[in-house]
Amino acid sequence: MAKIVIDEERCKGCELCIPACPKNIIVMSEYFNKKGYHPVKQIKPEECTGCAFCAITCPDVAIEVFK
Amino acid sequence: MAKIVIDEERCKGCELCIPACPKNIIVMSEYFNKKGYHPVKQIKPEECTGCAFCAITCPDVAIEVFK
Amino acid sequence: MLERIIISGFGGQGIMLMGRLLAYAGMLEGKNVAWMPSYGPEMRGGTANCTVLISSKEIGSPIVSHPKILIAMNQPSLDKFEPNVSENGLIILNDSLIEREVNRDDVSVIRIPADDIADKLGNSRAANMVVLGACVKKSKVVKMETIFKALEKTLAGRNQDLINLNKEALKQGAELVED
Amino acid sequence: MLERIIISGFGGQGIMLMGRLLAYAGMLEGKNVAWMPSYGPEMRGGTANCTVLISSKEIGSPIVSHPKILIAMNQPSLDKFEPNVSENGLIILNDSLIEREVNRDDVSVIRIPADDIADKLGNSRAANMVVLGACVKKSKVVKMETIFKALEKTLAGRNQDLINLNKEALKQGAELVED
Amino acid sequence: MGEKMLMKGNEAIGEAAIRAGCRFYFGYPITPQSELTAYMAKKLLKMKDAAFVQAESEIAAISMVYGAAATGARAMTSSSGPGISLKQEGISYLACAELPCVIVNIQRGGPGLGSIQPGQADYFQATKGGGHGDYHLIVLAPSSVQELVDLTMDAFDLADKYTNPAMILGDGLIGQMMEAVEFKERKKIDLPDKEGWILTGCKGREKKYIVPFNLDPYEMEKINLKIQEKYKKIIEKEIRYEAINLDNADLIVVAYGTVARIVKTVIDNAKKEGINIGLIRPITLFPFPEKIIAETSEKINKVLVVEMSYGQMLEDVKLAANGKAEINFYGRAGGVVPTQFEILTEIKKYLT
Amino acid sequence: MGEKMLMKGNEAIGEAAIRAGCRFYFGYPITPQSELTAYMAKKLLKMKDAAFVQAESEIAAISMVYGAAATGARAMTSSSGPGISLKQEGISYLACAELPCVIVNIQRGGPGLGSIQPGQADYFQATKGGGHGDYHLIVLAPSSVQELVDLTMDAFDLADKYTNPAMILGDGLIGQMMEAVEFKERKKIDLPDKEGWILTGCKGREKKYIVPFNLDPYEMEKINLKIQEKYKKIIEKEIRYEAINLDNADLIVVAYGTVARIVKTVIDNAKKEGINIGLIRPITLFPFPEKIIAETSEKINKVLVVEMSYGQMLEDVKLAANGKAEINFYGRAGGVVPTQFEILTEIKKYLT
Amino acid sequence: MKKVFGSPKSLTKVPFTYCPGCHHGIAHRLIAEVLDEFGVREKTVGVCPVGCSVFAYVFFDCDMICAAHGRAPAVATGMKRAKPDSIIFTYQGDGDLASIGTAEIVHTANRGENITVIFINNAIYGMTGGQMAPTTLIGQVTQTSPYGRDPKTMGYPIKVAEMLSTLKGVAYISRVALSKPAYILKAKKAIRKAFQSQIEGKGFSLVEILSTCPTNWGLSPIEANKWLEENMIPYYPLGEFKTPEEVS
Amino acid sequence: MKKVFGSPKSLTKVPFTYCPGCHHGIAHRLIAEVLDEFGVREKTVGVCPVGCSVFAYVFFDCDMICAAHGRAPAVATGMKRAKPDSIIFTYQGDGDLASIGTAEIVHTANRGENITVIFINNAIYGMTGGQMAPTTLIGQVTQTSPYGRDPKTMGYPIKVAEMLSTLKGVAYISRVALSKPAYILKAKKAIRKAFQSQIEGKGFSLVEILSTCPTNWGLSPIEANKWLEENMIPYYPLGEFKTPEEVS
Ligand SMILES: Cc1ncc(C[n+]2csc(CCOP(=O)(O)OP(=O)(O)O)c2C)c(N)n1
Ligand SMILES: Cc1ncc(C[n+]2csc(CCOP(=O)(O)OP(=O)(O)O)c2C)c(N)n1
Ligand code: SF4
Ligand code: SF4
Ligand code: SF4
Ligand code: SF4
Ligand code: SF4
Ligand code: SF4
Ligand SMILES: [Mg+2]
Ligand SMILES: [Mg+2]
Repeated sequence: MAKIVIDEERCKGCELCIPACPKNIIVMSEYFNKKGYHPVKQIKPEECTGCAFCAITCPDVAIEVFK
Repeated sequence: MAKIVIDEERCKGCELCIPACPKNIIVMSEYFNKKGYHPVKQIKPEECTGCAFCAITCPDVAIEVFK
Repeated sequence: MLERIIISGFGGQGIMLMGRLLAYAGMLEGKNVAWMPSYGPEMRGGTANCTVLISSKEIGSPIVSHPKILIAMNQPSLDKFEPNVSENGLIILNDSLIEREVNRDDVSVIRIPADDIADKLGNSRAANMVVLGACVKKSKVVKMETIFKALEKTLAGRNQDLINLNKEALKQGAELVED
Repeated sequence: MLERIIISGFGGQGIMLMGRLLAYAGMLEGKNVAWMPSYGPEMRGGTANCTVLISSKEIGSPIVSHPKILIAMNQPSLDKFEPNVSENGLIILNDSLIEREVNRDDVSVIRIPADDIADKLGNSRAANMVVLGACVKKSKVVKMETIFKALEKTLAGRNQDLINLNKEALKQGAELVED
Repeated sequence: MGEKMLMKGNEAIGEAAIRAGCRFYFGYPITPQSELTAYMAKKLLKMKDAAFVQAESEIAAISMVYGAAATGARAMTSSSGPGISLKQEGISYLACAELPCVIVNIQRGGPGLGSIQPGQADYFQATKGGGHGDYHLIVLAPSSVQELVDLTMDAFDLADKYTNPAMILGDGLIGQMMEAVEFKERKKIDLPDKEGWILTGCKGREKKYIVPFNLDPYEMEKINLKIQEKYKKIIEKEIRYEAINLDNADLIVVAYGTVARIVKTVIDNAKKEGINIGLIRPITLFPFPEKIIAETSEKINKVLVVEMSYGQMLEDVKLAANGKAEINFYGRAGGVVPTQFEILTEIKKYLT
Repeated sequence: MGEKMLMKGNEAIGEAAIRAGCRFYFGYPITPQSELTAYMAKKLLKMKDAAFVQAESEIAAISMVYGAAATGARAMTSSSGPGISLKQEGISYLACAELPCVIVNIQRGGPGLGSIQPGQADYFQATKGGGHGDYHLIVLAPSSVQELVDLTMDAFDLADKYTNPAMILGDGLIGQMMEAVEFKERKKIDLPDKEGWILTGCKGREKKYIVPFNLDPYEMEKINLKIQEKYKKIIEKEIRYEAINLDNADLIVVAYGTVARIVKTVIDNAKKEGINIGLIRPITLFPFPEKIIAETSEKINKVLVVEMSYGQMLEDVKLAANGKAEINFYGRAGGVVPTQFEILTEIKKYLT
Repeated sequence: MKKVFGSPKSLTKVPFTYCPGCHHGIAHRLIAEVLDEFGVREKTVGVCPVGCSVFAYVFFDCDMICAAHGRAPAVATGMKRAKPDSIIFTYQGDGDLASIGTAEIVHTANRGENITVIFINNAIYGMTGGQMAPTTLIGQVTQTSPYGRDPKTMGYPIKVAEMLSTLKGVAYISRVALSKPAYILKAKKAIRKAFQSQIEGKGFSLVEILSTCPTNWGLSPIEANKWLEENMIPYYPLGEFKTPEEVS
Repeated sequence: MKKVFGSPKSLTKVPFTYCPGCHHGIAHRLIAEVLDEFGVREKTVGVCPVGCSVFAYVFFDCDMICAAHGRAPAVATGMKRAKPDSIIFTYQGDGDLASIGTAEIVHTANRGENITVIFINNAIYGMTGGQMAPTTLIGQVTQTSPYGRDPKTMGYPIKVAEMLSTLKGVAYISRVALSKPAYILKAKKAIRKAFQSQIEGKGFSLVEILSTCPTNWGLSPIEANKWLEENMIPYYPLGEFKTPEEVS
């Protein structure tokens, strides 16, 4: 079982984590954060393997991974 | 027949031309020039081949060679 | 006459262009004009703003502490500049991105759903022109035709469709306000 | 009392050392002293000179335009500095390298065949000490023993033979002049 | 020509330089003047017999200018505070070698890396010699984009006329601002022929050289005396300033560049309050308009110097007034631009 | 200690620095100060917890000083005119970052490559800020080899006391000259603890940083105001000068460094001719001894400033006198040292 | 559940102010992780350049200093000489290191100063708005190469890792990229080796990191990664150029 | 009899002011001979460095300019850009070129500026009285390496020809010596090729000349030649490092 936590206020919606996820379970959200970016969100959390590729790729240290 | 002309006032007595001469016919003089250096002089001019090694080596362009 | 305008928003919202069109139009109408951007890396990701001055006389200080007109394209811009707008001034705000009410009651306020209209026009980047259209119509700092001319000169050499789209956005913005 | 001395010659003749010994000795005798070299690349191959001041009072200007004593180790030095020597001054010259007469008749002149004596002593580089010995004996700007002390301090750590040789040269120089 | 264009200050400098015949630009990017570098790239890279080089550093840039100027070409470089500091050795060389060129400093807040907002704290550096030795640049201080254009063109002429580097001392505000500018037809002025000193190969003549040194101090002094004579001539002939409202003013403000235009607004506002303010705006900082300040301060005893610094031009104003007036000072720095309100408040202090 | 040694000025600086606890020297050779660099190499390369680095350039040298100073170490660099010009950006950084260090300028004739003979034409650069922005160095001007020693030691203390770079402004004459010096036992003075700002790793505390900038102009202004406050304190507390013969003098000479000692001989010689000359010799050039000059010039109306330049300190003297005295000037430059005869002749001009 | 990935201790909690997708953030994190892993945070001083990463002092939770543009290696030299036990790294852009700071990096490397240099090669001047860097590729359009970099007048992109590897004083040099997780993991290893080399007193170490500047390249972050892989990596080969045996 | 060897036209008649036996004089003469041979004297401008050869302007009978210390390549760039038809050479010492002027030489080479650089490597700062140069050999005693150059704190002697040869913009680089007639003849050929490369517009050319400084080495001119051959040549191999085919 694995889980990621996205810090939506740190996220700048750069989308780099999206292709990094082998499970394709990260997508853009529709809403803005305080800085005016669309943060990403995880869909199908049950599929997450905790591989941390998303986190490794994130330039803004916006993703934490738990396993 | 060959000949060299040493400009005694340009010569600084560095002696570099001495070992450069294959004929060993350049030697130091005993006297000073105006700058206080001992200029070199040629001995046995008849042995000079005009090879110009002395002139090529001279850092002060103090030797002219005629052939 | 000395018009003092501050335009503010996110980088990427076309803030600088709005200001330059106003200044250009002012020049075309024979006025003295000055345009001043905020500049430097702090703009990155943050807010961008510019100042426009249009005057019948020589322009002295190009620094505007108290704008007569504020165009706020997003909420941080409103937060930052609202307190400075001069009494009886005008605030034009982008209703699509600003939820809160204006706190001042000594200024006129116009809310323009700029992004929504631009989206409908098929180019979300034209939100700036929608607001500019509203501003010009309401404030009359320059004539709408002059803005059109300025637009054509500024975008000369670019796609004519883009120019037309921007004109349309200006017009739609203008229609939202009364004379 | 303010002694003003200029020492001049070719680079390599040990000009600077002569000056430093004088200054050092002056200091050892409790006087105020200053030593000033000519410096920089123009020394290269050309002339080198230094100035020594020995005074019972604080030394103001370290620039000596008119030396009381000139030590000329070669002809260009004599040419350059002879005109500046103050009236009733003293010129000590290296007779081994200077052929011409001194033109001034208002100064004392001592000619020392320094190189010849040094050669005889077995070290041509000691010519400077020969002249210095003559100078000290004649001018009494410092005592000969103090010069010896200065020599020992300055060359401390070097070969004792060298020191002895230099002392001998100083003595021989001194012997050439009368009290 | 003659048509009005809306241009950013930095770009206007570039266009003016090109119209003044400058075909060689060597620079290194720095905010708030990078648009000038970019403008020169855009234009010169398309022109024949022209060159734009982004130098590896400001030091290389000023040395390239030195090389290009030595061939007789009109050459320019530009930077801001930290970059101008790096150019000081090169500037001292240019001044000593008497090579004409134009150096632009779009000042920002200092010292150190500072801020990138407008400043005027490089005045000493520009006018007294930030580099070593006795030398002067011709320093021009524009206060509008139009004046940036006019003074840039003048700078090239003055540099050539006196074979001396000239500096445009602007600031981030004027560099970043857009205003309407006109490139007027300029009347041709007679400039000294460069043939005598330029280095382009010795075909048909003796060889020449440009060497800013002489190891003989008396010869080096001669080089110095020659340029000092030139500075005297420049002081005699080239002083420029704008004077507003000097008669019957309650107080005279001395300010240059951006600050001066803010003061103009202050003058208007003060008038509404019945306060009569005069302005002396030095346009040339070297040569400094000493005489007008001396004369005016004799008549009007209250002077306020306003700068974006802690008082640099202030010293020149004091030297000019020579004790004859009370010289006060108001300054902001580090990138802060004083507002008209602050200045008026300050003025009022001295009028009570 | 206490024993007299005959030392060259340049070497005396080095010995004084080491005795003052300086263990880090970074420099690049240049005449007429290279003996100092060589001395530091000879000594520091043999010491533990010390470093001598011949930097690739003066710019690298000043940056190394910046790095070493940031760790709390006493660090020094030295150069002459052209090299000091290259350090201007770094000096502005040091001043902004408030890092203590000692910079030695053994001035030579300028501008450009100039000559290698003594000069005093880097006064403006040293005192007004050759770099960009508003800042000041503490500038000390020795006039004998003994004073080189004492002021070098003081320079380290002052730098630490005010966390500000200090400069020794000497010249080729004093650097090359040998005089007797004594390294006296110095009484310990209380200096502020450096712990608060030095960077040596954040063990047991919050991290710290040294950054000489702030992109927010208001924050940058605060940095400026802080150092300006410091300068006020320095002006209040640290002014030093030597005054000779100020009562009843017919004329007062103001001169510093080498020139001042020549003037002392002039004073003696003049006395023999019945002329009474006074001397004010600023020892600190920043802070400048304004008050004594102001007071004296009110009493004695004739002032002559003598410099190896075309009049740089002259401006500070005029500012101090503020119109109260007739300020005259005599200067030689490019490496020429004025003689006592010339100066006396010049003085006589003003006494007839 | 245990946290298996989070922000390293050597980073502060302040969000980066870099543009969306900018690799500076990744590079920062990797360095911080390495400092954590070696346990040297408390004796480390980082030297920021002038460039976008001038703000690095805000983000690293260790002592930091800002050097003048290009002079970080000299500042680092001063610090390391004064405190040889501390760990010193510089963090420099390609304008900073490969243009104005050329003399400093060459000579610091040549002296074998025992410091670590992190060199962010993003083929552009980010901070000043997108001018040509010495590493800008041929044909690349920038503010100062508006018609594309032309090697005839502007020269070829400089290969810093290769050039510095010719110097004997250098202990470790490698080139890495940050455009995908596999590269990022390799980059981390290289940074580890570089710091290890310093910790073991081996001498000068440098990691050249190919990075994106989406803002000034005018590309989205994803496009920028692609551009980096298709254009930069072919010209700037990844790999190790110099290793002391014990570190490799 | 015909004069078969004499002073070239591109030298003035002023005797050199260099020390006895100093190789600067030989290097000057060779350059002058090449200028004569190509017939370009009248369109040549030489750039003197700051160093002993700052006086070169007196000795070359062509237009000359003196650059600030280390900046000769930048000055040359400015001149060549302004007058592309002229022939521009710089003449620089190892302090000038390889220390303070590192950034300028690297970038001028990298831009492929069509100029010729004559680089006098005498392993010392001559002009200022004998301090360590970047090219000073390990163990060599100088004013600033009084106990011999120690690579641990002072780095290794920099091989300029090798380092610059890694740059793509470079057309021609070789290293020669002047310690005996055979070497001098080879040096002349290298200088010819360098100028030829410029005349043909091939780009940047540089000849590194191993030279003696008897004065600051503390050796007689003959001993100095020997020291050069026994110590410098083994470390600094002679030969061509880069040649455009057409020039080689
Ligand atoms: C002496 C000096 N010159 C120029 C500048 C302006 N400047 C600031 S950052 C920078 C270059 C930034 O590019 P790079 O080093 O590649 O870093 P990046 O922003 O791309 O990370 C320049 C030229 C400066 N601050 N100081
Ligand atoms: C900016 C600057 N720094 C230092 C100097 C002093 N200086 C003059 S020549 C020189 C180095 C000379 O060595 P090199 O370049 O090897 O030439 P060489 O004399 O050996 O031929 C130095 C450091 C200077 N003139 N300018
Ligand atoms: S941890 Fe792996 S699987 Fe889970 S979201 Fe991130 S990349 Fe996808
Ligand atoms: S990589 Fe990070 S900043 Fe970018 S979209 Fe994903 S979570 Fe947000
Ligand atoms: S020409 Fe040849 S043989 Fe004649 S002297 Fe010279 S070296 Fe000897
Ligand atoms: S090489 Fe030249 S200078 Fe040297 S001794 Fe021979 S002739 Fe004289
Ligand atoms: S400008 Fe470029 S390098 Fe700078 S923060 Fe933005 S993306 Fe990163
Ligand atoms: S000091 Fe050395 S390099 Fe300079 S002229 Fe003398 S021998 Fe030649
Ligand atoms: Mg970059
Ligand atoms: Mg050398």
